[in-house]
Amino acid sequence: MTYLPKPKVHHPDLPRNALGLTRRDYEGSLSTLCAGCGHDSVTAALILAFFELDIPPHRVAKLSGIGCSSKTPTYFLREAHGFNGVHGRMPALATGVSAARRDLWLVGISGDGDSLSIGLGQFCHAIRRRVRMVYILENNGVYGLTKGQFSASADIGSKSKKGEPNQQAPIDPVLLALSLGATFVARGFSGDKEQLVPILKAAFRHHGFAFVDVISPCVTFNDHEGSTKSYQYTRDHYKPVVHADFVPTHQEIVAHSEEGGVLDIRLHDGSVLRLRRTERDYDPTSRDAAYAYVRRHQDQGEVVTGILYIDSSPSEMHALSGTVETPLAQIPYEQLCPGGAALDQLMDSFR
Amino acid sequence: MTYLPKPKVHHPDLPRNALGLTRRDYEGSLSTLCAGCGHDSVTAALILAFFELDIPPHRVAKLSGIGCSSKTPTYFLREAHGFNGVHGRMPALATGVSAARRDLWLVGISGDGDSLSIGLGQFCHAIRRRVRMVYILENNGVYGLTKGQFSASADIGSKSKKGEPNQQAPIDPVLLALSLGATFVARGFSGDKEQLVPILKAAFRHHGFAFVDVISPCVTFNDHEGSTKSYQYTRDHYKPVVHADFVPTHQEIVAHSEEGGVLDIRLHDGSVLRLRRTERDYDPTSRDAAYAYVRRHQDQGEVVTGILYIDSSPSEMHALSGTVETPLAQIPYEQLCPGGAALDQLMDSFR
Amino acid sequence: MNDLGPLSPDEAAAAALARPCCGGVNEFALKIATVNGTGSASANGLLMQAIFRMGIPVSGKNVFPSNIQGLPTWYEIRASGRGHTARTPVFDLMVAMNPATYRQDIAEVRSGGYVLHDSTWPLQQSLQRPDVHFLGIPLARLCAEAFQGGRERLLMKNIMYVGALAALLDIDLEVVRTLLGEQYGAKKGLLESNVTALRMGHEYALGHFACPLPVRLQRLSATDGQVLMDGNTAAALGCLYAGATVAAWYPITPATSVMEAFRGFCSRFRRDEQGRNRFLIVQAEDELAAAGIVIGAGWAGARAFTPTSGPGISLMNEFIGLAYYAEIPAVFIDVQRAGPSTGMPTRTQQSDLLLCAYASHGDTRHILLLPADPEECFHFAVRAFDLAERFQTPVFVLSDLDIGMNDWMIPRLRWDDSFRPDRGKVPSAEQLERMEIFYRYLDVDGDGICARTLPGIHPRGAYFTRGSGHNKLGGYTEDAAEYTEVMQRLARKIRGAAEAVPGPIILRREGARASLVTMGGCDRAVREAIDRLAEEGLPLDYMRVRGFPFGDAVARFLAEHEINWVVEQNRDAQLRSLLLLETKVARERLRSITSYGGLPLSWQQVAEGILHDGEQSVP
Amino acid sequence: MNDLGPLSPDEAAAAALARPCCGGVNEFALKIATVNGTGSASANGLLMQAIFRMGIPVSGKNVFPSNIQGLPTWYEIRASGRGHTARTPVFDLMVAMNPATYRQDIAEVRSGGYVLHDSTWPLQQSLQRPDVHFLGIPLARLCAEAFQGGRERLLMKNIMYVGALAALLDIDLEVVRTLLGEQYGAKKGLLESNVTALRMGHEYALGHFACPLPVRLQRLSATDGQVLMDGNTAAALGCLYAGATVAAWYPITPATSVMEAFRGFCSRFRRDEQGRNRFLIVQAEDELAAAGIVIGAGWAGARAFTPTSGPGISLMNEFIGLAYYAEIPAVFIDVQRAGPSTGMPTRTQQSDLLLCAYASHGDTRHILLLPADPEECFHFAVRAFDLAERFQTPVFVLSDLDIGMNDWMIPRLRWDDSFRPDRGKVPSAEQLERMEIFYRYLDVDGDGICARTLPGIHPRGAYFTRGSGHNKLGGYTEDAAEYTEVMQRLARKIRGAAEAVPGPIILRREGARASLVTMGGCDRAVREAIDRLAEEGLPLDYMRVRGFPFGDAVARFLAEHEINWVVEQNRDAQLRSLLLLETKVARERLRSITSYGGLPLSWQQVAEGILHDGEQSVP
Ligand SMILES: Cc1ncc(C[n+]2csc(CCOP(=O)(O)OP(=O)(O)O)c2C)c(N)n1
Ligand SMILES: Cc1ncc(C[n+]2csc(CCOP(=O)(O)OP(=O)(O)O)c2C)c(N)n1
Ligand code: SF4
Ligand code: SF4
Ligand SMILES: [Mg+2]
Ligand SMILES: [Mg+2]
Repeated sequence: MTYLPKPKVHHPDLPRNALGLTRRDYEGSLSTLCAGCGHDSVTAALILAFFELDIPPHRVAKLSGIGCSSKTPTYFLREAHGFNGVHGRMPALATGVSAARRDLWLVGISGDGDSLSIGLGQFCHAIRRRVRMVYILENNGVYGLTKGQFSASADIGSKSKKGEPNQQAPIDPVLLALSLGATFVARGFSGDKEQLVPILKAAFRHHGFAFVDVISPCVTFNDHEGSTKSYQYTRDHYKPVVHADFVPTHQEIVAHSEEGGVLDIRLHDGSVLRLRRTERDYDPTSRDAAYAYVRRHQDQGEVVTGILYIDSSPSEMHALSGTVETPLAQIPYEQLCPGGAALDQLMDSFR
Repeated sequence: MTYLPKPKVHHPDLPRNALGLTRRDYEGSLSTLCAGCGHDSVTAALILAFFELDIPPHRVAKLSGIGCSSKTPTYFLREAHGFNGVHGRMPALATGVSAARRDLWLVGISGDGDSLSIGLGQFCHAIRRRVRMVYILENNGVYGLTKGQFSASADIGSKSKKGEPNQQAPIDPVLLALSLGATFVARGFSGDKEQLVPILKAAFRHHGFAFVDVISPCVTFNDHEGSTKSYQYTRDHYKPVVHADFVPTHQEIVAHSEEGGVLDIRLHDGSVLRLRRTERDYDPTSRDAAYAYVRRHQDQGEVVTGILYIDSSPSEMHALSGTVETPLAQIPYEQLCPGGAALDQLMDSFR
Repeated sequence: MNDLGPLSPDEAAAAALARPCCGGVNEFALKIATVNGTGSASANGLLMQAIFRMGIPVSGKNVFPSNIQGLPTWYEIRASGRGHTARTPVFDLMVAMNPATYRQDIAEVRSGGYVLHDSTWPLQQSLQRPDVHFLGIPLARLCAEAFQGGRERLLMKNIMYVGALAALLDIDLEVVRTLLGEQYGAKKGLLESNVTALRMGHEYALGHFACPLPVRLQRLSATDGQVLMDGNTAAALGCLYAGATVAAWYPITPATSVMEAFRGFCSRFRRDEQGRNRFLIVQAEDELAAAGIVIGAGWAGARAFTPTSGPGISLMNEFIGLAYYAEIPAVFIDVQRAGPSTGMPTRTQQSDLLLCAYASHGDTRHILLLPADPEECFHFAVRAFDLAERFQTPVFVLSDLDIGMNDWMIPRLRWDDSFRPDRGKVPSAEQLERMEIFYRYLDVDGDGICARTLPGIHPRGAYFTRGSGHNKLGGYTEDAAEYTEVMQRLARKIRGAAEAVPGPIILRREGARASLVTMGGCDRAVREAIDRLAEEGLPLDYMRVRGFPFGDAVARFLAEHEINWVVEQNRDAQLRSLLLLETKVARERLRSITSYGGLPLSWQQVAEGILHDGEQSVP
Repeated sequence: MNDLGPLSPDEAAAAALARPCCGGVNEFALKIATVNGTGSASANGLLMQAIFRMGIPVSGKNVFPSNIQGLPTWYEIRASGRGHTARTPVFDLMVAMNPATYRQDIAEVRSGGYVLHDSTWPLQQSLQRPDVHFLGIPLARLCAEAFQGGRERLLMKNIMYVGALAALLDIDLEVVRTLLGEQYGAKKGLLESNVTALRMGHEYALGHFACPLPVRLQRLSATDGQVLMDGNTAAALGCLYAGATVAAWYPITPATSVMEAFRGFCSRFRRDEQGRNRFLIVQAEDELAAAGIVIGAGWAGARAFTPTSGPGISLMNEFIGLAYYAEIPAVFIDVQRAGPSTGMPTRTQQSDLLLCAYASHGDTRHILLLPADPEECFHFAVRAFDLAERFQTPVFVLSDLDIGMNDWMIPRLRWDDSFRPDRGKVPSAEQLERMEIFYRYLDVDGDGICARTLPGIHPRGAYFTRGSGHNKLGGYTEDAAEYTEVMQRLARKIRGAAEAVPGPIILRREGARASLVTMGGCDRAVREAIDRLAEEGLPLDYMRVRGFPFGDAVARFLAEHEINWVVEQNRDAQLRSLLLLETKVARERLRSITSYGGLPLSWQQVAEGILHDGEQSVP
């Protein structure tokens, strides 16, 4: 049976963005996830972020691996190309897409199984390569689609539905990304759209690899008591440290005003990201401070969220490689082929 | 052509260890690496460590991936089983060997290409699983065997032999291991056997996953000026912070004497590891302090070495899994098969 | 087409297909259409088990979506006093519980059949069919009246239709009640609601319909000595009995339940007095690692296995080649699903055959075992470890989703306590002590199999294992002759396994000059097809291959028949290809019948294959 | 064995093999035995190039160890005025520079041949052979006298033996000097030492031996219009000319130099005015990632490729299946080496054929191109991109170490400036704007190929790409009929490629009733065998398949011959298997000749194959 596309109904009263589109224009097919699944909230946040950023849907490429989380690209941006690849290998596909089409907005959706188990190497190397993309890890501590095994992000002692405690140390993707020198590292919670949407908007404005870990509970297999990835647990241990407001290019701002914990960061495209810190001395521009802070609070069982680290003028893959501005896939063949005369000349050096 | 085994000549004057063996008894075939290759020094250090630890050669299993580094298990312990697997997958093989034979000493040898590129996921997960083994990464910043491409541990700006600078951020295996909660993290230098042998001895005594990153220059492809993994560069930026002495079980010691930077750590088997710190307040028992220290000095271009972090009573895979003491491969079949009667009884529940 | 009986094959096939088939007493099929995540699975299982307990052969096929909750799902039950338990696509009764699929479900009932539906809301006019009986029960309303809370109401609807079916099909209510008791024993409240719902459904049906229907049950004793079991559970039991101690895996549908079952059995049968485990299960980070762990453990002397499915096998390719070339035992249980790529993870197929036979780059060739049902899953799992250790090589057990995840009726599994594992040529410390020198890859007795030492046993046993070129002494080599010598021995060794793998099952019919050849889970449908075609006057022989490399018996059988229709569940006729390559049979004798839509095979598909023979072109 | 000519095949083969072959003017082979890492490679290349510049067809085979420094390495040069440039195992002259392999090297010279060695130290008595001429030159001593420093002395020894060989073989010293000038042009000092060493070797030989030897050279003009090039360089050039912009790889012998060459060409020809790159090369973290990057780039509309070897293909299996099923163009250049597993990384083989043809789990089938030499590496690389985009599927170019890393004499590569890439059915924004609705997997014209849109072009082109079940509209499906329909179209699509891949090369001989069938780098040895056997009165036809799926011409050719010996470099007769499976040829017509020790094929091995036909058993 074929999944039904969500009917595209036009509500004349819905607000429109700069492109004249409504939020509905950023939606996709109906979700087939479990009712209440955290991933659906991430989808909703993404739809809002795209809408508010005035991004033309078809200028986005949506990629994912395999898993419940990786199904979500079908649920937003029906007018964008989507690619549901193989398990854990979205980063490689994204690298290829970025290589070919540096002009597209790229969003990759993954799960904790997808990114931290089978795809761990690819995840780390996409960070290293600085592929320009927004990388979202919908983190629920389990393998949802294969029915509830612990993932590599499950905390020690977190209990399975049957009550067995997990024994292995978790991989915290935020710490990992910081360790590997990622230039934008954030964590959100699918239960807090107020925080998540601005994070996503900032991530899309980041001219590099923007990593967003989203705690996104699995209501079916990991939302029970004893789980450290449940809605309840996350709410109880939630520690937002940095809230973000996005100030578009054209708006007047006072750069780097530091009052009241506010920190303004000028981004690559000239726009400004205004960060409001709940802890005044938290420095989201220091990789080491961010790492130490997250570690410290992790040991206290807290889930630190917000834009935790940002390097506002990073270099990305194309800059590092010195590629032309024209997307490689769109260079006319005439500019690619050296031609017969050149070949003939070249032949002389093979005698 | 077949590689020739090193002739086993007996020198009557060579010192003997508690097993009555000489160092020669810990050797293997003649090395086929380039003259001066750092890896050969690591081999030499390993031979000494095994000799001094009085380990019966045939009670060791030596595993490796593929690369010049991964060839080295042939060059020591000719009386031990060796396994030169596939590229980047030694950790999985080691996990299997450990699962089957928890009674063996396990040493895994890898390279920076082997562990940080193709094998990155496996390396990280072996740490997570806490496989009891000594994991040695012979780190030269290049792919030696495939002739000199940058590896993932090459520093930004480090130059290839042809003079091209590396553009991508390095993966520092020490930081990575610390991030992932490894319980023994050390770094050595193949040019400093005085430091390396005690590190290796301590690693073998560690009852868990002991990670030893060894800067091991590739004389053929990465020992030139401009390389940050050359002998010269490493010597110039060398920063040993912790020296180790190993105090066997039977020797009297003053536990945790802290004078003169000395720190005694009692190991799982009752023996004591005496750490002499060059920086008095360096705390090798604090994962976060170690991380911060290494990061700070990394930014200053320094290569911090020594036993950088140790958790002296870790749990390892078998403890976490609650396995019996008898190696699984050696349990008699009679204890494994529930027998016909049990099966018959079981059948009743399938009606 | 040849003339092989009173009727030509296509005539016979056409006649069989044309024969009106409608169910009757102890011969019918029903299908239950629900939504996944609503608890219908256990109700459906209950129904099937009840029929089984009444002594009537039965099978159940779960047709479920690749998601967790909220999508259409189906369960097909076939009861057959004659013992035909293959899937049948002809349904006498449809339990249509999912409005989202009403149209398709109602269309699927045979003419004259029945549709049981929830009449709380009226059925749309356009869904009506004049040739079908609609049996409406206001399930939702009844549940709303009798039970509290959304979840319980949802769950009890399922039990209620079970109750109604019990009345309609004349299922012994006592049997169902007993089953419920066994299931909910301790949980009194639950048991009570279930029994209530069951009774309500039963009474409603009795009160409103002419019960029982012409399609119905009557006690038999045809299930004595039988059990209902799925192949993954059976395979896990096989691994347990074989003495496997190390298991590594990465979750993947439909192989996941092999490890779940293994873990369950180990917790029960593999704990010592202090509660410590005589097993170790590693949930690996991916399939590459799982394969590596199994190979590492096998190298070190443990019996080790990994269950996986197609994508996993693809990922394990490199490691499989290592195990082949370095000669390390390893057992791979491939519970096949519909490929290629992610394909249809919850649909069945037999399409990894060629991949497994020749997995990995370079010249390789692997031992395959092809179980047809859970019974063989059990025995072949045991055999796989023996073969892996005896031949020091990877062995693949090729099961599939249908065998692995559906409950099959099989004889009670039996165990011969005199069984001792064949650990192959592994010299002990004492034997090594007595040897002058040991060479790992020296074939001293000409069977292509060399002695293999385990680490840590004796210094003299030490050798260096490598996936790179080596000579017969175990030394590294790049010499053409030395390399070739080892490669030739390897070919000889694997050829030698042909007579050690389970031989084909051959069934002969008087006068047959053609045959149906098949493998694995096609077995029951093909045998049913043979019965049906025989009834039309077309006698066909039957061969089911059960292992690879093929033994002589396989080749001989093929040569004896003018036509061998090879029936299999993949697009590219992979079994036919393997037979063509690996026996000397003439191409013309091999015809192909394939069905690969992902549902278990039915005899009708076999008959249609014969009917349309020649139209299907094998690529 | 059949009687196909005046002599039976085995008699003809025996006669050919028995014919005394010793070199003469412009017909001889020499082998240089040295130690790797000592600089002999460039000296050996110099020698070969000099012969080439003298107008005499020549080939060089580098037989090197899988390590970096200090192990034995060989270089074989064959000069053949008649144009036979396959490897020959008969050496007229051995330059024995490595005492560690003296014994084996000296043993390899044909009776009556020559051994050039360093006589600084006396040759062990036991190494002497009465039937061979020993030519001793005190190379080490001469170098020690003439040069300073260990490294220079080591290097100059090589040039010195080149000088001596120039005298012995009558190589024009001027040619060598010119070559040195081209090589060291700017580096005056180096040039000087080289010329000195060259002269010293030359003079010593002239002064001490009867120069030239009977095996020697004489200027010809048989290399006009030819170049010396290795296949990896040629493949890289092909990728450049095809317009590939994205390349991803993981280093692996013997494929590494494809990317090195590609990078070099791109730096030269693919920079814009500001020096920015019109290409992007990603050194991936492994082969899985390399495949993914290529597939991602192909999906997004770039021409992308990855060069690799066997282990890489094994690792790419999962991704290959995705590209097949989701229909994404991708080019894989597999420079094959000896498997299985790590195997012999520096030896050649053709053993990835079956793996590539059917790579990945589930039903898959891939387009293969089988170049025989660097010229075809160039053209087939270009063709691979056209086929990949036209058929929207992975395409494999199966080269090997011999073709890829050795220099071959081939005609100058030419380029037709009117060439425009075939990008396949990719609707533009304008076309999409005019469409009412777009469906990704709808076959509107019956060729099995559907329109493919690129991301970011037009909202109407949007579709969802997935490796899971999908129907012809591009929607997700688990429906048997919908799934099957797409799978059937895929089979049809790939079948359609049979006539689009390069057709076989067929050469006929008067009266031939049997043939030699081969692929890839076996070409020259097989053609030499045909010449030699024809001389003995056995006419044989020749077919070299160049693409898969096989077109009609392949099947027709096989059917025309009573015997087709399939000559290939792998153990399991993989090409023969593929022919058996994928054409309708009768099994009996296909015989097998295999050679898989890792060295390039020689005509003698072909003749021996015919002689011993029937003894080799195909598994
Ligand atoms: C190669 C491979 N192995 C295994 C699977 C089975 N599989 C599908 S999704 C999944 C895990 C998904 O977990 P996660 O990424 O955390 O996503 P979630 O469902 O929790 O959102 C697995 C193991 C697969 N599809 N492919
Ligand atoms: C699957 C696979 N890909 C590629 C290779 C080729 N290869 C052999 S060694 C190596 C890199 C070795 O680098 P490293 O691990 O750093 O070892 P080193 O030689 O520097 O000691 C590569 C890429 C291989 N053997 N297998
Ligand atoms: S199983 Fe968990 S992760 Fe998957 S859809 Fe349901 S709630 Fe979400
Ligand atoms: S190439 Fe480098 S790493 Fe390899 S043996 Fe030589 S010096 Fe060592
Ligand atoms: Mg998850
Ligand atoms: Mg290295």
